[in-house]
Amino acid sequence: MVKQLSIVEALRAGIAEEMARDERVFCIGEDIGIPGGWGGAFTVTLGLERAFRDRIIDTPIAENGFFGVAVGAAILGMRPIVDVQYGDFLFCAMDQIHSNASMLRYMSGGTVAVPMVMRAPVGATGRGAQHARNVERFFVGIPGIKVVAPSNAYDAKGLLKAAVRDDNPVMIFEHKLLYGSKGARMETGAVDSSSDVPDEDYIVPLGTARVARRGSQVTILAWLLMLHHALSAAERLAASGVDVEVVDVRSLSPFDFDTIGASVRKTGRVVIVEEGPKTGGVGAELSASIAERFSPSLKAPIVRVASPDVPVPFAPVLENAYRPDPDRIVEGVRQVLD
Amino acid sequence: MVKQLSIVEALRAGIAEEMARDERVFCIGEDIGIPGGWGGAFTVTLGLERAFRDRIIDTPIAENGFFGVAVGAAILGMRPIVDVQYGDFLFCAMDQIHSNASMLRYMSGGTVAVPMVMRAPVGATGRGAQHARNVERFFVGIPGIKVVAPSNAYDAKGLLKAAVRDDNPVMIFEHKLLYGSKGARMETGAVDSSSDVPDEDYIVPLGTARVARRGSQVTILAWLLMLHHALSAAERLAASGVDVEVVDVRSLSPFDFDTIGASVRKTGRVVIVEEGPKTGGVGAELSASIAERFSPSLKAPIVRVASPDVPVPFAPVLENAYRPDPDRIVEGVRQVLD
Amino acid sequence: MTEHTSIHDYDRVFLLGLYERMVLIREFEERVKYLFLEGRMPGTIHQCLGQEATAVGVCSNLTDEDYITSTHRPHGHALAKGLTPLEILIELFGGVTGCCRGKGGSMHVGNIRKGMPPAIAIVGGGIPVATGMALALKMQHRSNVVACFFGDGATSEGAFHEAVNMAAIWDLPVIFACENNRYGASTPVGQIMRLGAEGLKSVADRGAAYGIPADTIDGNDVLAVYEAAKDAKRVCLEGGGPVFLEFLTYRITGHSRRDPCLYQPKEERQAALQSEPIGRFEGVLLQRADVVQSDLDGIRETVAKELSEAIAIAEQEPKPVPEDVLTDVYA
Amino acid sequence: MTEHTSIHDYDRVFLLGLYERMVLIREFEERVKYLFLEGRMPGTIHQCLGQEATAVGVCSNLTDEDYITSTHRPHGHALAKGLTPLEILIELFGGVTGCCRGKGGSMHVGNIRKGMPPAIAIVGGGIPVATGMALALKMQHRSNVVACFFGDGATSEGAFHEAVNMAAIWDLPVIFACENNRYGASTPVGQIMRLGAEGLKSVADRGAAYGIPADTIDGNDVLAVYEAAKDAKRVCLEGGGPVFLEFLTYRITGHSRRDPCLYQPKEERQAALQSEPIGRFEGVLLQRADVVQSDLDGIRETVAKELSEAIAIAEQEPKPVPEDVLTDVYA
Ligand SMILES: Cc1ncc(C[n+]2csc(CCOP(=O)(O)OP(=O)(O)O)c2C)c(N)n1
Ligand SMILES: Cc1ncc(C[n+]2csc(CCOP(=O)(O)OP(=O)(O)O)c2C)c(N)n1
Ligand SMILES: [Mg+2]
Ligand SMILES: [Mg+2]
Repeated sequence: MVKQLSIVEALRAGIAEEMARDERVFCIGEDIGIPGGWGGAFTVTLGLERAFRDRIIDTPIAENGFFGVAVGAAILGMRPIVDVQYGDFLFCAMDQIHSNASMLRYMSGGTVAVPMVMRAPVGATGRGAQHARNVERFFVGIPGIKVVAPSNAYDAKGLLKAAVRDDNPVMIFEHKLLYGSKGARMETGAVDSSSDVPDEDYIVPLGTARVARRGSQVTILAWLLMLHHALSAAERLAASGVDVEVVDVRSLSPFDFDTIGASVRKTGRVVIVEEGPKTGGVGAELSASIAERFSPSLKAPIVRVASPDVPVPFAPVLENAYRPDPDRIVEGVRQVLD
Repeated sequence: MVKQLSIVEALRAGIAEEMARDERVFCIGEDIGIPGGWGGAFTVTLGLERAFRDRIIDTPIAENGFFGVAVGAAILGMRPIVDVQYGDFLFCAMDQIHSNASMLRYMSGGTVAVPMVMRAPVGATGRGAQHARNVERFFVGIPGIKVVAPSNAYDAKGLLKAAVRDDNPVMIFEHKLLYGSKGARMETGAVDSSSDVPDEDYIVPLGTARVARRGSQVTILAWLLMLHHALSAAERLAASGVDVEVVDVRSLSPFDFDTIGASVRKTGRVVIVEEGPKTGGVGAELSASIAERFSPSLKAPIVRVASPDVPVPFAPVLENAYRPDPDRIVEGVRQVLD
Repeated sequence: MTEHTSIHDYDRVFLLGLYERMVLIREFEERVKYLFLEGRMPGTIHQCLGQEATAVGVCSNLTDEDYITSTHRPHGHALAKGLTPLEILIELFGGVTGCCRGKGGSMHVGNIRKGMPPAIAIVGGGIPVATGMALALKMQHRSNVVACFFGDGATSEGAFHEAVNMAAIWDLPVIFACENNRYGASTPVGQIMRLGAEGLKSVADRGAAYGIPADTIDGNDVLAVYEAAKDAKRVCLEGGGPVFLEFLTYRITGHSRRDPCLYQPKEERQAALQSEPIGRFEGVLLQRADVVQSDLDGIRETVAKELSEAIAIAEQEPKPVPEDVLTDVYA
Repeated sequence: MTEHTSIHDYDRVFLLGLYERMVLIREFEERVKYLFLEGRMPGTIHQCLGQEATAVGVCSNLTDEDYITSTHRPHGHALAKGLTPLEILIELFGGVTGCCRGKGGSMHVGNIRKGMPPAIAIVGGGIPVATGMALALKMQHRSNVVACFFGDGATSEGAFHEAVNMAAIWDLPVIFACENNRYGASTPVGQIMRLGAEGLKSVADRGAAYGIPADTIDGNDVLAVYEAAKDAKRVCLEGGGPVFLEFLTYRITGHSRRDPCLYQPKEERQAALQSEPIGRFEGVLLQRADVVQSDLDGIRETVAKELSEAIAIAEQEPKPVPEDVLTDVYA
């Protein structure tokens, strides 16, 4: 059976299925299972406490603490799914993530494993600077951690399941405007990312990108919200005769250079789209790596479309100037075609 | 008058002079001014408490706390110099640095300023994974923060003074193997980075790179310890007839693309050398930016010489395999010349 | 009412000033909620209805040269500290003449010229900053204090622990003003600390861990808050600071946005509505011969009018232009 | 000596076992210091001379299925938990057969198969991890505990606060074993908390902030440590955990490397040398009719011999090859 689900619904189903399948799996975070509450900031775990009271652990507001708790539980064989209400708060937990989660295996000479999943919503959404940052860049390239960023419900569920079953720390970035949260937790400016999701068990392997739209002249690389904007831009460009391939990078660590490379070799022109300041972004690594690996195929310098190098502003007019949109992506494609 | 000073001595003199010049300047950190102690982990502030008892503040072990304290003090007009014993511990303070130090000015619409200096030693030095990381990458590209990384005593003092006088948060990365700490705090494997330092007041402007060696065929970009290894590699290459220009990047945020660009335009070949995992490093941004800005001048794909994507190992043989050395830089240059 | 002082001991103008400020906050929050639900105001909001007495009681002790720090729920603190409704409203509408030029928004309102840096919405994140501001005041030999507002939930953050300890060892002039509204978001305070157990009877008992004076106050009694903060300020100015004050109160609105508060038991909510600070203060005020209902009604009307005018202006204020996104990053 | 128990109540073999283990740690550290100063051992070291009784007293209560977490100063904890001197020595020499295959080094020794994950050298960083390990034990319905070692200095870290609070509210089986050696690096403990002031008389008083049992113990009295940890373990296994134990002790060596300890007052050092745990325990042991000096000498000799052999082997063990740098990153 197949159902049309939002990302929130798909994640919720995925978590419930993994918890049912494996009793080592548990959720930990703030406000995730309070009766009468919201199931986390974006309703992902809503109601799960009814089926799994002992395995939905509501914490005090203490991110470094409960990320460390998850590390400790993982070392002893549990499989925590850690929920942080906003990706911004990962900075509070940065020490536990970098110093312990990512490195303990190496420090132990391969005798300790830290199988934990971390889930963090990102994206600028009218909340001002401290609930808005795209923090992917801070986790891509931390050895020992894997990073994924699903743009649709099918991927969200499949990547979540793969993450739970992986023996390493896996960070899942989710975008607030893609959740499809409903009711009181609905987001202004949300973009539909629902998709057909089978009832049967499946995973989307970590480390794989996906060609979201086939094309021949330019490759756009994007993930999360920007993937949707890239697809809109591609539509628009198609109307004016430009044939764009869009790759959903999806796995930010490791990158899937097979899929990315195949596209780059075909088109020879690359636009990388990223929400978040351009300098030091994930796009920098993508750009540098692609240049290293596929230079002979490149027909033009790689173009990065990203936010300006500023914090996230509040006023809608400023936030819109901050967040790349289809217009700016179209512009980027035109530039790479020049 | 000019004296030959180590980086530690130059920093110490610079701090003392700035404190004497401006009573708003104070130092804060762990073990920085304990009588009979060490003047911080690497003796930079040794003895300063005798002249400035009220302005050398020894803290509890509470990095997030005292970075936040520095932010608050800076908001009200003080000019804190915050000392963290190892750059690795910046992760503990990451929230205060990113959410507050870097963004408060923007969030306030330009009405608040946060003039603070942060000093952090980096580099792999036989201490194992948690006292070793090159964390520059985490701060390059945080809007609102400036980042410098001096490779010699003259620059260390001049950049420190410029940082203290700047009205923004400035991070200074220092390398443990370059300090020239003496006595009990001497480092095995230290590299001489002492230089002639004038007694007279001077600054090295933030945002400027420096051509450390003139050459015509290849540009090597490096900073901190790697700058010294790059110079050794250049020597060696000169012996075999390869004429290398070495640029001490020195300012990691913002980059000095005038100086870097002039060199790239001249040589057309770039090797970026970085201590720290290759993926997601500062070199990624340098590579991407150079490709964007100077593509027409590039005669070959940019080469990055960096550490493998692993945590820092302990055993000397492994640490040496981790840290780029002149051999690997020579190899990188040969590759870019191919 | 505090135990020591009677309503009759206070100056009438002072009392009506407290009342007016509380009514201003309440009315401000009501209007903003409405504007938000109507979709006229962008973003998200965290409001302080029911908690007006803590903001007003504390800030009434502060001069223009004293400081506060605030949280994700800052409107009341800002108004109590003397920001105008207009500068805040413009900010909430995303106007370029707002107190943060439209760059901050609801969670970051502030005006350093009035003693309030942008509110810090990272729970606990403002506590080290407040401590540092107090350190500056002390190093600058200024006779001023910082009132640091935060919630019950924030006391679980490491930032709280680290900062209060530093304020304690350095005798810094900070009033740690903990607004215990019984919930951190949806989570009851009883669930995030081992209350009732050995030695821990209240949030204030945590103060003992830092060796500082700590007390639990009825936070819906504006005069009790005022007196406690007054004592605390005195201790601070005498060099004995910091002081930890736990104010018992209740949030009689959602945590944020359209939160229906289903996690708050009905009876608890009901009881809280009974003891909300403005109604209570009216009862006390009217015990005085020189305060009559029409005084209070007059104040409410004035406030309502002031707010209507401010909203009308604020909504029309110019918005930033897109290029403004690039300014104000560096000093 | 504890108040409740006399030296005569214990089993001789048990007592000599405690003694042997303390001597092993002392001798191990002496040898390592020498190897390090001679330049035969790479890296940096933090040693626990003078603190042997805390490690041994606590860990003597633990089975192979119990766990510990440790810090930048982990040699004693590791030896007390049952890691062999050889596997640690090889690690310190950077050998590939070391307990962390040469990837950890002194600050990260551990062996999860013996109940000790790599020591965590970020001050306070191991405390949440220990708490999570205890959470796992509880969720897995195992009757085991985690002993979490940390120093006086670590109690100022937010990680301490956040984790102890969570252990408290979830009744987790953790013994928070705080080794108060009076200094965090060079900084005296009296300088980093407001000791002596309202309610805060000792580091243990911080435990009250979390509503958990907390006590201050003579940490140089191995039997007092043993008894306190035994009680704590019982409380944990009965579901009443966690327990906070402050052990008063002293570091009679440098903080790290070649630290001359000039910040420790001479008299204080002198006094500490008088009350160091091994000499004290010898005096107590010799009160028993069935323990004579030659028993103790014999133990010392055996330990010395064992260590000499281990060092000889460890130094010769194969080192990793450069390619090993790439393995063990992911599971
Ligand atoms: C570090 C951090 N974690 C989580 C949040 C999300 N969050 C916002 S408010 C809040 C509850 C705060 O509770 P409390 O401190 O009691 O303040 P109150 O909301 O009750 O005023 C939470 C969890 C946050 N903003 N920052
Ligand atoms: C987060 C962090 N900050 C600072 C340090 C540097 N450092 C290493 S040990 C130490 C002192 C620790 O004191 P304490 O907890 O009392 O343990 P002790 O060394 O006395 O055993 C410091 C400051 C560190 N390793 N981690
Ligand atoms: Mg609250
Ligand atoms: Mg100590």
